[in-house]
Amino acid sequence: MIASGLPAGGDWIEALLVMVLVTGAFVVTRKDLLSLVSAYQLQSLLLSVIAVSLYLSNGSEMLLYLAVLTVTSKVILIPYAIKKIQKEIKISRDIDFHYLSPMESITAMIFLILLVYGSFTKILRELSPGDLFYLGAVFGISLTLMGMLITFSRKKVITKVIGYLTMENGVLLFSLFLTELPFMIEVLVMIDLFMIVLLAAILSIGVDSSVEEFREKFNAIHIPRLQKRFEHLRKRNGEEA
Amino acid sequence: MLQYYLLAAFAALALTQFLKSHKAMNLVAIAHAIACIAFAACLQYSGAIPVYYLENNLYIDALSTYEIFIAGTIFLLAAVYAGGHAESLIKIGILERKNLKGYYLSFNALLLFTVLAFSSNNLALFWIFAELTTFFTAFLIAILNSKKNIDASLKYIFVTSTAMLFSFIGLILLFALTEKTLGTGTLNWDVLLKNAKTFPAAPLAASFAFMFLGYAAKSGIAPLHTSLPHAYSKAPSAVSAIISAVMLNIGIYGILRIYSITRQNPGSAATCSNLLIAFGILSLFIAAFSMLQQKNLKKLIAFSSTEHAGLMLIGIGIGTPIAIYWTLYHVLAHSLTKALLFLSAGILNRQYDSNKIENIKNALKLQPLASAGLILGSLAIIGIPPAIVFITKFSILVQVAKFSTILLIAVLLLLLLAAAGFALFITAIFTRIDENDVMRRYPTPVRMKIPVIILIILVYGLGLFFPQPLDGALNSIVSGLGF
Amino acid sequence: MLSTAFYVGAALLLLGTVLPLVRIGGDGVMRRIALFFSMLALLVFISFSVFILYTNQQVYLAPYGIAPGLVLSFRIDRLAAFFILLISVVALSASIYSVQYIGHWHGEKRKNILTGLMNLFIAAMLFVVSSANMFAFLFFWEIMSMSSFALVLFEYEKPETRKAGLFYFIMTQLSTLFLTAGFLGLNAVTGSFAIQPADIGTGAAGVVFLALFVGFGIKAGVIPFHKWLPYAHTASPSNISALMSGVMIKVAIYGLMRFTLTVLQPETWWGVLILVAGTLSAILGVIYALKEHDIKRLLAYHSIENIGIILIGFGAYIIFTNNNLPDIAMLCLLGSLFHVLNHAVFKSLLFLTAGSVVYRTGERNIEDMGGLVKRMPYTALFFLVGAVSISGLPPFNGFVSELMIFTALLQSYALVDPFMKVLMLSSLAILALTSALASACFVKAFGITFLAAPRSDNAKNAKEVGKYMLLGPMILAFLCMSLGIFSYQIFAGAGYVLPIPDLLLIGSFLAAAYVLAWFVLKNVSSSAERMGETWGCGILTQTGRNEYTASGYSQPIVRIFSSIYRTKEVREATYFDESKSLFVQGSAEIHLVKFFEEALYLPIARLVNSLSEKVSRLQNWNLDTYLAYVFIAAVLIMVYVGWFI
Amino acid sequence: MNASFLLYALLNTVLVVLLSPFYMGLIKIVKARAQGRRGPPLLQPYYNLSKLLKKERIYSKNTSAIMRATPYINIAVMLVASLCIPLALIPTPTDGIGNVILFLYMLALAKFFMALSGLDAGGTFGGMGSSREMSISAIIEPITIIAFAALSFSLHTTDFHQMFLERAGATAFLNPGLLLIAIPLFIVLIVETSRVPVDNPETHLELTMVHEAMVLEYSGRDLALMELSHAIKQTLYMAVLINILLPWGLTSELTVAGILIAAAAFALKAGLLSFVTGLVESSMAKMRFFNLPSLFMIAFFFSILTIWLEVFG
Repeated sequence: MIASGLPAGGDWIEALLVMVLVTGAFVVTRKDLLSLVSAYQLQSLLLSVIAVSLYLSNGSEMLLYLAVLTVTSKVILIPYAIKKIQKEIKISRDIDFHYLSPMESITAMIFLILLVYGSFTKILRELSPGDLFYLGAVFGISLTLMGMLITFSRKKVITKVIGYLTMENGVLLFSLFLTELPFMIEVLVMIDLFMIVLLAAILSIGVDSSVEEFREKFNAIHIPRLQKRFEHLRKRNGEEA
Repeated sequence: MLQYYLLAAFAALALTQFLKSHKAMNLVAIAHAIACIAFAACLQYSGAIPVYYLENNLYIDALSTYEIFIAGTIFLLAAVYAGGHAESLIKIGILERKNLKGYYLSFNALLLFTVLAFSSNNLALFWIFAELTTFFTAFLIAILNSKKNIDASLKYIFVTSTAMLFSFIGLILLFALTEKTLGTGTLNWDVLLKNAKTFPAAPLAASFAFMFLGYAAKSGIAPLHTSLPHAYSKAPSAVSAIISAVMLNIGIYGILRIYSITRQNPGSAATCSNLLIAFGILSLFIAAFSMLQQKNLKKLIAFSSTEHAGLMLIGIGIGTPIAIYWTLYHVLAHSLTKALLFLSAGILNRQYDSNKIENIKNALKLQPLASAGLILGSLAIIGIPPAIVFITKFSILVQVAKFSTILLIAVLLLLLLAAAGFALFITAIFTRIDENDVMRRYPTPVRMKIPVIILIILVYGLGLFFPQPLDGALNSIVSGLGF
Repeated sequence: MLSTAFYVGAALLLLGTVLPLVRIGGDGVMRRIALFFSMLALLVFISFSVFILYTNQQVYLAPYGIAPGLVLSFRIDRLAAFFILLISVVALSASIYSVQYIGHWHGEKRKNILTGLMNLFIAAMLFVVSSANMFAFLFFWEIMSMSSFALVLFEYEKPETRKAGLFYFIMTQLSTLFLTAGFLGLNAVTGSFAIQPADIGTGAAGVVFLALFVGFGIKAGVIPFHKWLPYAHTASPSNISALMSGVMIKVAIYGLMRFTLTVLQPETWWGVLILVAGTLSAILGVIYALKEHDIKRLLAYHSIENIGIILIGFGAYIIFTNNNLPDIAMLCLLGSLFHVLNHAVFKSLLFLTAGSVVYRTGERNIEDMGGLVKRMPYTALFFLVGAVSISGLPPFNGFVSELMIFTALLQSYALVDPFMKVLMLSSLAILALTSALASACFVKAFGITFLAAPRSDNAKNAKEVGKYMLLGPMILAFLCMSLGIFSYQIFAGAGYVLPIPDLLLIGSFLAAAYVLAWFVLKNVSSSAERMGETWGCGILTQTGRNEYTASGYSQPIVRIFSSIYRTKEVREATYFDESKSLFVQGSAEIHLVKFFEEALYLPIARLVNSLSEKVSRLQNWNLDTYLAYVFIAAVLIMVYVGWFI
Repeated sequence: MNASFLLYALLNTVLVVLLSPFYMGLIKIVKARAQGRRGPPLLQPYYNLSKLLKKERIYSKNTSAIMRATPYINIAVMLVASLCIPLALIPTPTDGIGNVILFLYMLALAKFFMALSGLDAGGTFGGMGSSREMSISAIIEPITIIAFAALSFSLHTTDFHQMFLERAGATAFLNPGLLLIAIPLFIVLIVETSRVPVDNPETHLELTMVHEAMVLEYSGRDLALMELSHAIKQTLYMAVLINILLPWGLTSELTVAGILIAAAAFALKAGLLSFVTGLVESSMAKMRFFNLPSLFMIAFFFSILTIWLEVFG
């Protein structure tokens, strides 16, 4: 159980929360894929630090396990997989923005946080034990929406994957501050997430590039199945042209 | 009982892993589906339901049995169909033989997780299984050799999964809510249903709204339906039938479960009902108008799924016991009819290697059975008697009329437009005659024909003869849900 | 006993539906058996309904629960029996006609499908009028609509058929929509589906009535919902046109009468609405018919006209009833009902004989016919009987029903409300105009089609049709005559002594005068005669090209009513120079503006289309957009959570 | 039906057949005199008929049975229609035989077949006449009906026999409403009997003829029948007008003297009406075909005026 009232080191946690949002904003604006992944890593790390801090303030062991789980999956495993795939598809930058430019996204974010704040006032007042938790929950939802912004404003699927992961971090943040789910559920969710992210990332190989790049890339990878798929694609394109 | 089924399912997965020939793998899939149906039938007739497993995390009641039974039936027909269909996909090179294993593994896994999802008591567990079905569905869509398939699969994953994350927010809210009011947090549906009256209304409604968003994506409710037309049209037809006839049910099932909770609480019932009806109307609207302009057969059928999901939402939203009763029957009606449409469309797809309106010619001569299936299926889905959908649609409309006249008129108008969309399309493809066309007849395998014939008989037979045992089952479901 | 008869008839008809479809590629034995079954069934239904009409009893049939709470049940009273009778009679002759008529399509499959669907169509119509509750009514109504839709699409290769079919589909679904709305609204208030007197408030009753009126109006082809009718009746095979025009639109009239009379308590303004709609349909129907040269479309427009006449009678009935004039009201209602029967008989007769003509000449345009009276004498005779009947001339049946309605309207001096009097008189004047125009139109239809010299080779080479295709119309022609001549006795037999002339007497006088004139002249005058050429101002031999054309024939009327036809001129010209003084070439066309299409149907269609285009654009193939929708949905949910909870 | 009705039928028919050609001739003479000509003998129509009966008939090769049957149908219809309109003796109303609508539609039946026979020969004139005749009859029909409706509004019956009975027994002969109806009835008479300004019975010029064009192909006894029918029709319409407006002498009693007086009175009044008709005809020019609706509107206006008088008065 999370003790009511402001935990010790509340300011510290507040600062961490702000930093989480900053990493989110970083993901929204950066074009360089590698730094996106790093930002995500940092964000996940910050989350686990928050979990540990919460543990320190109220001593629920579950939070500690959660921190460990987060570090292994989100700071190490998933970024590793993504980086590997990034290498394979040989693109390092996601230049295009759709619907929203980075500045517009940031502006939109400000309003969204306000919206979330307004929407959740009534509900969270009934549920959350204190101001800090309230803030954390609002930031969680806001981070989720920020992740959502990334998924639709960035062109490359791999960036979308990171957006999706950011969303998930938001959900995690929300749950950290509001309540604590059974650990088994958290593990299963993590496995789920991992599978889906992996599938999306693999599939993204097939779409994240122009036709010319596609040819080079797949010749380099020497994956026969992909090659064949490419042939098929070229045939299709030829037909359509 | 569940353990036997799980044993069968794992055996099926293992066997598929080791078997080499297509026929054998297909047989295993068929056997798995039969096991699933048998499982549901045993549950229903042994009187063992409701039953709990895994420390109350799994819970099978009449509704679960009903949904498992529908899923089993559709999977069985799809498996029989896939036997012929996959072979012909291999022949033209769109599916590789070595991917067959993956195809059947996912097929079995999909059924397994569908059954598990329907058996979950814990809503988080349900969420996880639902996400797993999304995963395997996406895999099945992507298994064909085409960039468009990857595209469609990605769309399906992203739209569904991002929406499902919001659902998880709802779950967390619900958990926090129970923690606050009951002392210990729980997501077990039966406990929630029992205690819903004591929950504060506002957070309950909020958690419902968030959970709804995810399941809406799963069941193709507008505006989260967008990935489905792509997914349906690119997936192998057996898979399309499954997505439309089973995956949609998972979403509707989830919504029904959580709605039944909010329904218990007088503070949240009305707001949630309004939300459902609003999204229902929106779905009907978007689907109906999209169908009018449709030039692609499978997309047309896909939009029709959105339309029917909208109708189901309205039925659930009205929330009288009779409305729920008929909505549940509509789930069955829709599944069967939609399966018929997709499986027939699959045969035409093999004939013309296209779903596009302009490529389909002389269909009545080349593929009489598929044409009959498509025409009868279309008539059935727009609710022409004596098809089963007519009965369910009519009965839902009766409840709508009692609820609100304006809603009735809106629903009727939109259903009319949807019907017009079907009529436009169907008349367009079947009246296209080209005497000089020299296209050879695609030799439809018997295994693809049998499911179509069975479905035609079911769709029209059930419209004329209501299976009496179902009456008791549906009534117990409705009362079990607390309506 | 009676219910057994109904079951036997129904079973035979359903067998007739299934049999040809069982051996769909078979050699036609099943088809003939099916047609035989349907004739047998219809004979059963005829005797069944005549018995009920005569004994004035009600028959209830055991209900069938199709699903919990939904029951198909039947009750046949006098009104239902009357409609069963007319459906059966027309269907019987259409079945007889079909024995040969169906033969002219290629492919056993198609012939079998046509036979099966036709029997289903007939069965559905019979069940609609027998239905005892609204669910059953709607159930069979939909089957009726869809089987007829399939039949309209029968010659699906032709683009015009496709268009007609689609149009028909949408209109028929629209009709079902309004009916469903009406029925469900009624059910929502009363909680029952039974077709029985329902006491619901005035306001609710008005709304329900409006919904039902529009629903049935669409199906009956009441202007402005009539547009599907000329298309659908033209596109379908002639035996089906006869059924659709002869009886299907009457089923809608049945529905209107059943629900306004049995279920609701009609108010005066309903009567006014029905009367005005009827008057409008009558006059516009016939005016549009006049300019048609397609014989089946011409007949289709006349169906609109006659539905109008029926509605005038029915509307007047409501008005007179509500003004406490039961005798005049009864005259109206009986006139209206009798016209339902008469129209069914003569319109099917006309469609069947027109079908024979089309069957032999391969033409539907009457400008390419002519001279058929010598080549197809019996068909011509039957068509003439139909033409005289539909023109409302004594002593045939059409005259009697029109006379009843006219007489009733002339008696509107008995009304108190001056507004009602004026309304009735306007209706009367327009009805008179309608019936005169109808006779002009049928002089044209018969004259141009059958008289004078052939206008094309197809017409020249036409032969008389076979005996079955004559027997079917013959029955109807006989009915046209006997229903007219014995009208007074028929009504008296049914217990209604009406202030109408005894046409048996008039008919005998006519026959006597004819014979007398002939006999006298034979004895007092020269009987010398000689054949010669038609006088043509010195042209020695006239050809078909010299004859008056159908367009020429209707030109004076078209010109007089030019404000109703509304023509539109389209001019195009190209010039050498920019100041447009040197003319290169150009064209000018005059089109008839299809008023209802341009003013009502197309704007709606365009609106729906543009909406649908906009909605379709939402689905733009782009994942980003889709995710943006999810985002918007999520934001909306947030707003909802903050705002409404 | 009884013996007295049969007697009435016989009397009325004989009267109408015998008198009708006379008025045709009378009008011709009046017109001729008005134009300063001598005109044909008074009995010329009778001579014409007997001449025609002796002539042979010529049929076009194109014609069918319609052509042959139409004259008999026409005369039969006219004879039966004459039963609706008692000229002098009003029978006790029976079987609704005096029904206004029956009368109108009997005439329409004749017109229908006449129009068909116009088309039968395949000549252009016949077709044109038939087309024009049907057009005119279509637009005059509502006028006629409204005029009769005005009658039935004034007299509260839809039966000619009853109307005449009422008029014969009426004390006030000059009813203002009925005076108004006289105008439309007169116009209907002009139109239905194909007279100037609607049609010109004297001419055989294709631009102007309507009725004559239809019967152009007839000859011999067929033509005789057609002309006789036409004459009867004229007499019947005149009788309607006369017996409504000037019912003096009309009797419903079956006495020889009464009948004789009534017949004489009718002959006289009809003569007077023929005289007026002739004068009107010779004082007018034929109207353009498409100007006719305006003439009809005048008739319509007066009928409606009568009805207004009844409805609001």
